[in-house]
Amino acid sequence: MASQPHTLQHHFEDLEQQFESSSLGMWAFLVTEILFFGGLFTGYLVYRTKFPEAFHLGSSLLDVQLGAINTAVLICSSLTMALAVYWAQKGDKNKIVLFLSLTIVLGAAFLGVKAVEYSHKIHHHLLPGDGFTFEGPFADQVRIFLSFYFTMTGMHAFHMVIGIGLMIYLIVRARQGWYSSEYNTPVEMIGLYWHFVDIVWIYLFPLLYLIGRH
Amino acid sequence: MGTAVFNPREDQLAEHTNGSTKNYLNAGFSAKSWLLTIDHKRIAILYLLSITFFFFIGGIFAVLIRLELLTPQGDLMQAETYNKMFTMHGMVMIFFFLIPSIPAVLGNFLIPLMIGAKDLAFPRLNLLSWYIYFIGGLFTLAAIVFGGVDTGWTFYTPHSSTYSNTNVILAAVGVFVSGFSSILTGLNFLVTIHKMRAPGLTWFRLPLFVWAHYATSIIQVLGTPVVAITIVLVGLERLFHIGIFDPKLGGDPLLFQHLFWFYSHPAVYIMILPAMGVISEIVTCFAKKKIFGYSFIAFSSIAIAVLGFLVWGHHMFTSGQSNYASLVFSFLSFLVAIPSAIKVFNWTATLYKGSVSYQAPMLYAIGFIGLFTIGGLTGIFLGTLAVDVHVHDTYFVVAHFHYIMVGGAIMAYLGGMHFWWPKITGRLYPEGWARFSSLVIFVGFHLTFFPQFIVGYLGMPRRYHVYPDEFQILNVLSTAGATILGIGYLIPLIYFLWSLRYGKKSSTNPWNAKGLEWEQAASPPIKQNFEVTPVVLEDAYEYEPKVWLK
Amino acid sequence: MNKGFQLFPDQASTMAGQVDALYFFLIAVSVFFSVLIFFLIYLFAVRYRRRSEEEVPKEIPGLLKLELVWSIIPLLLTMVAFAWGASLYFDGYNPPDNALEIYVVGKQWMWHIQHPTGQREINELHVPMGQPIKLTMTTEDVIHSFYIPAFRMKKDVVPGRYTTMWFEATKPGQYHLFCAEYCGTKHSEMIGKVVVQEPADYQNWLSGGTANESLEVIGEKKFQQFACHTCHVDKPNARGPSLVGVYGKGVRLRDGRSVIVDEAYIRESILDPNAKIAAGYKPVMPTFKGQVSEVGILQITAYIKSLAQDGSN
Amino acid sequence: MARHIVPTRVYYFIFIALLILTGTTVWVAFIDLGVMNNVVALGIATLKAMLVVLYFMHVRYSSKLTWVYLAAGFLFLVILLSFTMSDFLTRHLLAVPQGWSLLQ
Repeated sequence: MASQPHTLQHHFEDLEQQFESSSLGMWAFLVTEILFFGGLFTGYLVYRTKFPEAFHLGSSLLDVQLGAINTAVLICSSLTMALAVYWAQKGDKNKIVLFLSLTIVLGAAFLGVKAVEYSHKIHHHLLPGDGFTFEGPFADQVRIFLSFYFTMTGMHAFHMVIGIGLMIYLIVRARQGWYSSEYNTPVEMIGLYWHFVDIVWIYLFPLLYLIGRH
Repeated sequence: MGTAVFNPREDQLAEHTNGSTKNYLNAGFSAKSWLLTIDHKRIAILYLLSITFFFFIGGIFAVLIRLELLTPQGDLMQAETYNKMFTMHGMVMIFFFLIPSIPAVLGNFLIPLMIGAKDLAFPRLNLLSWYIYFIGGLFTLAAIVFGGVDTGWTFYTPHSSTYSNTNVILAAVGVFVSGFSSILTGLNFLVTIHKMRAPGLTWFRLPLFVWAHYATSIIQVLGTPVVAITIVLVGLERLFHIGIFDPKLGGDPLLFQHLFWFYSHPAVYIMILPAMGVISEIVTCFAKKKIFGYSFIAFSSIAIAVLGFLVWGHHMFTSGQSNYASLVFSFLSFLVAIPSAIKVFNWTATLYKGSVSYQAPMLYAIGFIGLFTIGGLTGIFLGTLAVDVHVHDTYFVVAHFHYIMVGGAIMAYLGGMHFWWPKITGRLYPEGWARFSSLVIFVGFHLTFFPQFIVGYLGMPRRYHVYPDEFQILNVLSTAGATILGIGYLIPLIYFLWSLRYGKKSSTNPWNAKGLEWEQAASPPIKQNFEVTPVVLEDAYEYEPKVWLK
Repeated sequence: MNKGFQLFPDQASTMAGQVDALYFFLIAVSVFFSVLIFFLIYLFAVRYRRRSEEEVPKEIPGLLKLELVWSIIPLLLTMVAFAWGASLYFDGYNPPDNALEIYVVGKQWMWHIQHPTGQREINELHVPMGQPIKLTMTTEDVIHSFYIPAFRMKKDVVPGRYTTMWFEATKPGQYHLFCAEYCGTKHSEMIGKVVVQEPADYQNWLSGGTANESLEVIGEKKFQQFACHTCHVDKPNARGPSLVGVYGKGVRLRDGRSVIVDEAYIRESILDPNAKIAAGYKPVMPTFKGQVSEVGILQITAYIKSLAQDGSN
Repeated sequence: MARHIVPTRVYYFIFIALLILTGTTVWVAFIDLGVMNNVVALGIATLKAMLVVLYFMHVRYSSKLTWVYLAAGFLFLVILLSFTMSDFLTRHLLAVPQGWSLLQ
């Protein structure tokens, strides 16, 4: 360890304490994230209860196929992330880089599909705002549905962009040989973050894409 | 820890305290050594400077508000200006002074010292928190400089989201950003208290100050993100008319109030719980006696933090929310009163058969108990449904929350500053002036805010720029009191600064207090806090030496 | 409005005395606990003041019984306050059936008040003494709050929906009317007065003044003006459902649910006709959002209500 | 450090399960089950989330404290949801509970 002074910070007694602290800190952070998205879920629940038909109508404007593909893409990226953490625990530098790169590619693919979906909506004037038009009943309520759609998926996509940025950092550090079987905390922590982002999508998908399909 | 006689490191400590060796203050003098420090003690000083700045900004707004209300007519300023004044007063005081005050200054400085750690768990994150706070502050200052905001600190929709034509976005960004500072500080404390305690320091040996901060951190971590996303939605509503809060587009304005108060009610406990922690430390020290009902005080902090999340609807009894929801929220609001009562009774009982000395921190603490008791009891009025219908949004509410947040939190903050000033700076403040200022603040406070209970029950609504003539007498009293209060707050500022240069040098433990920060750390502490990691062998506040140590 | 200095506000409604009684109970409890704590602190601080630096007081271990006592007694007292306050609250927000209905529309920064007999007032509300009055309120813009301190009554006025409150005045006189929810620049000037009159004086006031048409007559004109009558006629095969006799009754909707026809449903159907369509009809009605004001909606509602009472058009 | 390293086959197994559950939830969405559609959709989502949390995020092998933090997060989310809904769901009921006259 002496060759890697950056691994144990000055104020910790040992690596065990440092890892446990980081892990607890990450979980506390994920708890705040639960509540952050929780505010949006609360708003969604209120309006879905108030305007069930409009929400069904709004949901039918979304593309289930693209949504389902994206769900699968994100699950794949969670797998590759889990494997990156696994190889970090084993201390295999090349495999860490490989699986992190795969995760980034899958994350970028997800964002690409999302961009396609957004551009369709914007093209059809379905972006809430001054240019919003919806020919059909419940125009206002459908707007509220789409507002939730854009805010929730937008927040989710924003978290993914941050996650990708963090993974690029990890790759740089991994190539410099920072991570070993003794010290791999950052990989594990960012892994937790990425899985959390996946979980948010696991809920967003049925709540936004799959209501009133029958 | 043992008694002073048995402390093997006493000589060493005295050496540090006499300034012959390095401490955290003289460890470096460059701007960089302060602005890029990761030492929790230096970061606490950074916070101290910035919150003092914001306290006086907020104070200037308060003075202008009180001057305007001296007469029933709006003769000092325009209605628009007045509305901006109370908005900025609330926003600056709550988000940039009260919420960071005790946690970010005293908590930051003391928690590692109290638990025998070298630093917080995440020192870099701690520094980042200060920068985030600072950036949030800059946005808020920008909102002030570019013409102010007039939404009230509560940002109620649809006024804030659609109708107001002031700098809502800038102010919202300021609050949003500073919220993350609060979250990260809370997160840092949680992990530190869990993982960084010295050997032997079990949960039930922790000082109550640490328990109180643990409870506070729970609220910061769980509550703040909700208000963050709510403010984002207000911003989106303003920019893109997304309809979520706009009734003209089918939205329900009460949803905003639910989301806002889910955080902003517990936020009151972010301000008062650390204050209670400070009082627990001071009372036990100046009664020279172990605190009465340690575990009840510890658990009541946690109970307040948890129950505090179940009562937000009591801000909405007249809002048009369901009467059934009001019923439930009212019931739960009464439950949260009990843990506060437990604390007050236990502090009082600690004095019984103690050895009570009246140094300035104790006077502030007793002042706190007095003001908090009144503030807490008037909270019962507001939780009572039918009475709240009458007094909601009147000066009764204004008086109530100032008794808690100014009478309570600031009194405790100042008490804590006096108590730990020797530890923070290595200097003693002038005792006579400190006692005098505590008295001035106590008197000025009552004169300012007690009349507001009366004028509130008479029906004077809050946020009124002009008001009916018959309320004038009480408003004049209030303004007179505010003058005294303002002077009371200036006195400590002056003598604290004076003492930095001319104050007597403090010994390691000027109060003969118990606790690692007093017994095992120099005044001011060395950079890494302790020479050796302390080992804790006894409970907190063992003022009576145990037989086996004699 | 008593202009002199006072410590307690006028009591001018049936609710005022009851709220004050509860208020005095709470003051008594508060004074008791404040005095108790202040006295004990004073007593202990003096009696056990530090006499020498060397003295070491004996530790007093925690006492579960004592902790329970000072938890449970305050809890019981607060439960009294809870039950008492809740009971009054439900009384205060539950109008009696015989209440006279008056409509209030808030607007930055004035109160617009409409009596069922057609009188309109700005920032003034005339009411008879001894008669329960129910206010049905909404606003054109932001949230306001209708507050009459002398009646101990307040209710927020929320855009996009109706809220209600009621009171029964007990003392003739003039009382403050305040907007209690911050509503923008001239919030503090959104004030007015409530004039409580003896029933006879109130009748005089009603018959005096400008010749007003009653609310339902104005509403009927609006009904024609917006061409509502072309579809909503009391004939078979009309494009819209007949509105005769529907007010206060249940109606089945297309999707199988049913609603009660009340002010809120009528308002919604005018502004968002497709939200809840009656069974057997098509979504063909256009929205009147932006064309009809909140006041106009209340007038049309009054007309529809009158159709329920007459039973004929 | 003696931390538990989850063998890769567990990850692959969970991965397959997640994909199957995603397929199922899409398939079920197109069958009319009335209110049960919502229950099933959220049930499957929760099952998926649990698999991710327990295995990908190693919570199954983590300390009690991690469980407590996670549980607290969800508990307070439930508080936020349920107390807010307590207003919206009961607003249109009677203004007064039947037989409410405690102190009259």
